Amino acid sequence: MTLPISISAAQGAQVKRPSRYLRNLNSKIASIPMVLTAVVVFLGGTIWTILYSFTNSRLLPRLSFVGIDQYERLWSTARWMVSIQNLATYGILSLIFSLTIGFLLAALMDQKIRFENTFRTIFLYPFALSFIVTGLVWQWILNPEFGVQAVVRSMGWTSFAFDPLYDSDIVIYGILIAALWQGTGLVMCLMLAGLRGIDEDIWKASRVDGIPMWRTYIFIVIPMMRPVFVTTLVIIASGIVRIYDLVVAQTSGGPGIASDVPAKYVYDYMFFAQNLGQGFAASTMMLLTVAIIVVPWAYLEFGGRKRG
Amino acid sequence: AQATDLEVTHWWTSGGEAAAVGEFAKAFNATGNKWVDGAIAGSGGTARPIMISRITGGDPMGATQFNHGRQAEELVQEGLMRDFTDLAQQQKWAEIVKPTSLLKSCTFEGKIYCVPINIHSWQWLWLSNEAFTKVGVAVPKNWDEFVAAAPALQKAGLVPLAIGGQPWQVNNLFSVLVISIGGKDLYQKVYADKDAAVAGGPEIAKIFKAADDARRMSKGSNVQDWNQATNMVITGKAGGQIMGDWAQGEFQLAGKKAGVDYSCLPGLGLNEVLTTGGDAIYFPLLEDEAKSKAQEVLASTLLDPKTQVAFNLKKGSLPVRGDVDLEAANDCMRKGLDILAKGNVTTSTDQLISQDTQKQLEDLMAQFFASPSMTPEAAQKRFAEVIASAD
Amino acid sequence: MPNLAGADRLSAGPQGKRPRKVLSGRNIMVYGALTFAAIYYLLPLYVMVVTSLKGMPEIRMGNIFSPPMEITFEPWAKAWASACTGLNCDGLSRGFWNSVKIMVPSVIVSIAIASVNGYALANWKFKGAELFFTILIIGAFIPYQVMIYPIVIVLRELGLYGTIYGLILVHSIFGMPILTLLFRNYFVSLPEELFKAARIDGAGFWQIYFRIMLPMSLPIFVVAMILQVTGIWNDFLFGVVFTRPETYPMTVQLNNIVNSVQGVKEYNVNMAATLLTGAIPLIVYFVSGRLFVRGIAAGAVKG
Amino acid sequence: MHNTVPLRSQYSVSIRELSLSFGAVKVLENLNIDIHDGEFLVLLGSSGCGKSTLLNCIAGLLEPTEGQIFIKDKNVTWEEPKDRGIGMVFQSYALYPQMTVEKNLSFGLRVAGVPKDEIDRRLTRAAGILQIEPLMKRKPAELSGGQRQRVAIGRALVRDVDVFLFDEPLSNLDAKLRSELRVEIKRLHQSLKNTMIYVTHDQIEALTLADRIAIMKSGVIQQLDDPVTIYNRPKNRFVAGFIGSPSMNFMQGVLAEEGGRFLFQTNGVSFSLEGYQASETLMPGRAVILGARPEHIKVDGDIVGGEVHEAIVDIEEPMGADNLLWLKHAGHTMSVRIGGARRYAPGSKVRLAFDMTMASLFDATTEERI
Amino acid sequence: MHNTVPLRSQYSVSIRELSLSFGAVKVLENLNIDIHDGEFLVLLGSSGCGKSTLLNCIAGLLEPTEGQIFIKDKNVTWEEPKDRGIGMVFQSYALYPQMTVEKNLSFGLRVAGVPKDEIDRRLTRAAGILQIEPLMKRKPAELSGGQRQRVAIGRALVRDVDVFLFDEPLSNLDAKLRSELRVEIKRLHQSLKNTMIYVTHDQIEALTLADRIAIMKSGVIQQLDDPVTIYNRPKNRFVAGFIGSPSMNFMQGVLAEEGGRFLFQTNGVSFSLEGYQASETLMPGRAVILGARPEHIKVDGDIVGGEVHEAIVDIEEPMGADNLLWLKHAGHTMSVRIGGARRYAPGSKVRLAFDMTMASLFDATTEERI
Ligand SMILES: Nc1ncnc2c1ncn2[C@@H]1O[C@H](COP(=O)(O)OP(=O)(O)OP(=O)(O)O)[C@@H](O)[C@H]1O
Ligand SMILES: Nc1ncnc2c1ncn2[C@@H]1O[C@H](COP(=O)(O)OP(=O)(O)OP(=O)(O)O)[C@@H](O)[C@H]1O
Ligand SMILES: [Mg+2]
Ligand SMILES: [Mg+2]
Repeated sequence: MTLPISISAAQGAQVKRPSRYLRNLNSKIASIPMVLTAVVVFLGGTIWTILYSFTNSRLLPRLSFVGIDQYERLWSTARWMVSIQNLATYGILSLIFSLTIGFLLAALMDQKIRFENTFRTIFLYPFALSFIVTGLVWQWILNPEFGVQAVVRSMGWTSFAFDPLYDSDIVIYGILIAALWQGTGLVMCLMLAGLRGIDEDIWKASRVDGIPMWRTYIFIVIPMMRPVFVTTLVIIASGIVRIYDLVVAQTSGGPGIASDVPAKYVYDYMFFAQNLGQGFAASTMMLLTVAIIVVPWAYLEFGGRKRG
Repeated sequence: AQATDLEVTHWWTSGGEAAAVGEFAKAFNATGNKWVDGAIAGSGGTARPIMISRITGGDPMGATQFNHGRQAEELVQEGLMRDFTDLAQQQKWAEIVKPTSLLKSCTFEGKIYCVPINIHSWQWLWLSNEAFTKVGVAVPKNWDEFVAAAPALQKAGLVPLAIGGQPWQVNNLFSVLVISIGGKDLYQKVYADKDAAVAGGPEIAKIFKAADDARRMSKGSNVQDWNQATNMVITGKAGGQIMGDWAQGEFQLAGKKAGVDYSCLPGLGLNEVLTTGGDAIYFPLLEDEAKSKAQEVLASTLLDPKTQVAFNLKKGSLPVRGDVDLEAANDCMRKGLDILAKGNVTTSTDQLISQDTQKQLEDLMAQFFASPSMTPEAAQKRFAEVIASAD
Repeated sequence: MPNLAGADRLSAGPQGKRPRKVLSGRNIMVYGALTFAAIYYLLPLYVMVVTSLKGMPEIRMGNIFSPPMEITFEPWAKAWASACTGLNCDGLSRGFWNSVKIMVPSVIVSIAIASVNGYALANWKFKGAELFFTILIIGAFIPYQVMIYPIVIVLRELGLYGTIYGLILVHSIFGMPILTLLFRNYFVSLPEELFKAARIDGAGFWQIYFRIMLPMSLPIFVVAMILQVTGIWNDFLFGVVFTRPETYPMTVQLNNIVNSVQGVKEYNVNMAATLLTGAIPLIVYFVSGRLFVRGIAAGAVKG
Repeated sequence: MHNTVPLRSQYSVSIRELSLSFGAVKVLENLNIDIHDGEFLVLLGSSGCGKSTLLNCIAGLLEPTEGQIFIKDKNVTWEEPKDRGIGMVFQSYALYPQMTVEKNLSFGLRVAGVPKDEIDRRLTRAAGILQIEPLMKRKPAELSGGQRQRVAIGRALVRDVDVFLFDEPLSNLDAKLRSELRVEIKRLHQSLKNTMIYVTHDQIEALTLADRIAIMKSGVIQQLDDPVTIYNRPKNRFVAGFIGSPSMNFMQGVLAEEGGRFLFQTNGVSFSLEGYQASETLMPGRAVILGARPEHIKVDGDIVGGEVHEAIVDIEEPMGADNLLWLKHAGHTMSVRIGGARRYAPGSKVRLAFDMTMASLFDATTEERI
Repeated sequence: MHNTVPLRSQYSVSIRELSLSFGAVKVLENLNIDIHDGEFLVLLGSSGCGKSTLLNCIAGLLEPTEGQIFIKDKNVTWEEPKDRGIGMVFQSYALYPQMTVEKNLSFGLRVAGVPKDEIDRRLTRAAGILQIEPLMKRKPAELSGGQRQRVAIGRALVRDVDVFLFDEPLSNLDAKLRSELRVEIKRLHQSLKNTMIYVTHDQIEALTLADRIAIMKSGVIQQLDDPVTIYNRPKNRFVAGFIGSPSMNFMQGVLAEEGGRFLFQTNGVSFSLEGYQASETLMPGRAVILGARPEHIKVDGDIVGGEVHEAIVDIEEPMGADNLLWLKHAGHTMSVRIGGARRYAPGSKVRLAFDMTMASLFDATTEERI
């Protein structure tokens, strides 16, 4: 093959590779809000928070460092430990229940049922309501003097006791009930979308193989829906870590500190106690938790795949 | 002066409180300016962060409520608050404000930054006469009688002691027990000197015993807000409540008569010493000339004798000036005024300990009162720890 | 060809559709479970509606589940027009319009920004874009309370604190992660060849966005709109921290009304106020729930 | 007539008056097919004609609206799929992605409670037949397309079924693999001798694999015959055009008679029909369509005799072994297949002759073979 | 050498030392291609070999890591796609779904600000060439596959470009439509005489359409030649095996010499290599691979002379016009193509002979043609 060397030498020398920074300039300009948000607000805010967690800032942030004092105090505070325990209990249960209930509902909805739209709307509408509203309604329903307990008692079963919001030992389940009411609709939606994405042939294959429906779900379909479960898990998990409004609206952390959660601890110490350093230390611990959950996921989700 | 809108933020949203604020607004509007009400519901805990955010965020309101004490300390240090020293000197606040400790908490490095507007004392036991009559027990004269009468109330299905779920209620209840049962010295040693040895000692142990009683007596009061608890007393569902003098406003609003429908025992009928906490209005530094002028007008209005009377009557608190005449004051208020006049007063915990320590104590007390399984001994041990590290 | 055996067998045995009982075990289980769940989900709404239509005496007497003996719209009127917080006794009415004024620009701006981001991320990748995006996603999980201080500082430095622009900015910032994720996933799922074809046709960044991508993205815009409308409408924290009393959104009014207890809690007024506050997002959901599900499937669930 | 004991027959699968509608849409209409024991039947048709629907009916995955299905003389119309003695291989293979090959093969058996050693025996046999022993511990994602296909067949194999159903099992593969696996399936059938029903829209697959082909169009079977008959004596114009690539050449014209010899006249040209075996008596003046496959038109050197016409080369498509000429003649374009080595430039003239013994003649209105 | 005035050349597209990597993965390696003005070049290769990547580089949709691209003697390596004078047709057609055909065609022109009447003129011309006038007001969803394809071509046509790029434009269509549109594209090229670069993995498309074919494997061009040369004289074993369906038969063996005649020996059998045109001198004892296409092995009646061997029929695959026999001989399985009418039963004996003039011989280690 003869190469017309003259072309490549002559013109190749002329045409310079344009600056990398100017290519796709518009997309870079368009991404400025995102970059700014990511860097200034989220990254900057996080670093700022971590930095000030090593200070003894009170009402206003001040750079007077005290080492890890705030953390030592944090981990020796009974209330923080209660918050962590509550978060763990609530988190694990709410993950289990919302995934299970969400999946069950989605599986039921996937049975080619009638009134699918109606049912879906019913399951989803609480998601439209704020936690404040959710908290209020459930506080009302669970109120022993007016709510379920009173109603059951008035029907004759006078020893019936169901007042989760006023019993330190089970108050977190009272919050769980409301949280599930509000959130499982979305989980159901995600699961339903996942179920609808399963190859129809898999169902047929399992029927031909004579595998009962529930086994197909457990051994074949659920494992296949792993990506959906992961996405859902991350969404639920982030909500769990952030839980605040609901607790405040339902119990204000009570009775006592029995239904306290980390976000409330952070808020209380930053603003009520006017001890920003302590609040920041607690936030940092929360951020750490979030990072442990999210970073591996984000890596899998966005780091691995590339597209040209 | 030109009419100017001045936004005043506060957390006075219960019935009595709102009525009292109305008096301020009325008086201020009468000066030709306009009171823009910035009420934030849900108690100081909810409201303060919003106020502070707005001040530090560069969108300050015209004036804002804080409690007497150290809540605004750092805002002042940062130079975000307006210095009223000149006005104070001109109007001789130092002479008219009584007790003087109130003005002291407004003072920072010799300058005055706030206007005290009322005195609140915590050490009151409110009793429902109706409840006691119903169970056929004489209305108690002091805490001990009250404790003794509790079983009778309980048997009748009543809650002896109404306590709301908010942590600050139980925390202050405890401090009331300290000063009323333990006395002023004990109170000083614990809250002012932060003496951990005393906090862990036998005297405080006694207080914790009393708190244990209170805890037992409060079983069944499934309410959150303080005024819901008060309402239980008003309606005779509960025997009594330990609450500050602002509870009075609720009784009044409900048309109840002191001494007839309800009784009040300052110092729980044991030690008649009152703390002088209360509210103050702070003025953020504003750029707008007209508004700054209006701030001065408001400051003067707040301290005006007539406003003081009108406000405090509705609020159920005591005026900050000794020279006003509270003819309309009722039975309970008079008791308070008398104690005040005798000088049986001391500083409130808000002024003695930081919000941080306050919060830790609240957490401890909230936990103690909500969990019957927590022994007084265990609680006292933690109490001593908090006091040891208090500031 | 047609064999005798066949003709014979035709008469034998089952034929056509298998008859199905309407009340088969399966149907009873499926519909039973669904109905049971539906009751659980509907119960609070029922309680809210019923309670809001009762008078206080009836509420005090007892059963929250019993229908009102005497329907009264008093609580609704009060919640809307005359419930008090402090000295303001105009109920939710003022908050409603404030909410609308806050929501409309915030929804538009936040969706506009996020959709452009998602588009840039999906089709115009540049070095580092993924990193920023990952940071953004992690940002979605930061508790808002933690960010209040930094945001206060940012807004103060920009001089936007307390203005509606500031609030729009805040909503855009906190809506950005999840919306950008949705839009990115959606645009990634569109055929890449369309984008290439448009580039060969000479269309630039914005031309492709406006003339090719936008017209194809209705479902995901609907999802984003629903999420933002409900999110912003329901927001309490930013609404209370970053506004002034005269611009308080409805949720703040709601909180004020609910928490300004005067004597006993007026549950009926509270419930009416709650329903009024939730009305807009509820209507949005009831009207466009179907699109929402479709859009979620397109934007959220991959793989 | 009212005999309820089914008669023994030689049929493995029989379909009787099967119809199926989705709502108002009729997808299958009144189908009757009998499939012999050990036969390899291919269902061939273009996309959407109802092939998969029919297969799913046989498998029991869809319920027919009307009609009956017999497998091994048993009426299975209302049976569950697993009780029909069928195994099915899907286009996407539908392997359970998170299970190893071994688990994939044995899952159905384990669920059915087959004893452990019996499972092992069957697995070993299937793995031996399909030569997938080394893959048993892998997951589907770690297999190539061909290997997956074998596992999918294996899943039917271990279940010891009478009838294998295949739904386009090769259409996801590339051309090379497709032709390899085609041979493999054929070999498998020769060794297993099971009844197999195979759905495809690829005519090469149909022609190479089938004992008989059923050509479907819009839910109706057009012709059911062995491949040679279908290729050489298509029953109607649709079948003729559908089978064969490049497609058969069609010319519209009329019949004429000239001295006892029948002629086909079109655009002023006439072709002698000598050698054509009509199934009915020909009538002059009847409007007809003449069809001739590209390899049945001879050009230049290949012409061994008969009537010779002249045409112009329009385009030439060299395809390696063959060369496809597109000729223009009498207003018709026709394709002619010649050896790969012989080349013509566009525009050049060629002589051509029809092999009428292999041609087809259809009525112009009914489009049925004459 | 340092001449800055570009030399006129006869090339329409030139690619110089082009490399492209995605991160650590090298997708294209050091490619050099020159494409003549008006040439129809087909890039052929199996999936994932980098064909689309190369095409995208030429179009400017991907940036090369190394090397340069010239179109019409202009270095366009860093130009925007729209400034390169290219038009591209995609596999999925990538028609803008929300625009009518008319809008689809004119979008590029409107973006470029071409005046209204000029747009109209060009639209009319393109619609005329492609015969899509009646479709102008429809949306893509209302078009058939073939119509969409034409609109996609039209989009390149209206832009008056020098070079057309096609990325597997037919692979989404069914076999029938594919063969029809293939002819249409060929005709279009003959009338427009533009340079066309066409990516496919279908060898029939490549063979029928191309002036020259570039066969790619893992980002490297294996052979770039006209179709006949590629088919008959493949440069290496990969090309030989890739082109042709059914695939060429390969036998591993060694060279031997016997009385001046060269022999190919395998499994104890030997074949005379008489007639084979080697490109280098043959050396006895060299390990080699003999390749013969199915149509170059003659059986029974077709044998015209030469050495005759005997084999057993394993399987027969009738494909309509042809019949493919799989024979077993000397431990090898080989496919042989015979006429469709001749049938053999499995197990029967046939005589076979190789056409050595058409065979290929490769070195066993380098796999290069000898
Ligand atoms: N669940 C359904 N509801 C309504 N119509 C359906 C349904 N399933 C299939 N159809 C229709 O029935 C017809 C036949 O479908 P079928 O899948 O049997 O076609 P096919 O011959 O297998 O085609 P392909 O080669 O594309 O797989 C199609 O027109 C299809 O649109
Ligand atoms: N954005 C990318 N990042 C990493 N690898 C890529 C990217 N795009 C393509 N590749 C890889 O480059 C190789 C060549 O891809 P390309 O799309 O050019 O193949 P192709 O020859 O067009 O195949 P096909 O026939 O399947 O279209 C493939 O192995 C592919 O996995
Ligand atoms: Mg199908
Ligand atoms: Mg490609």
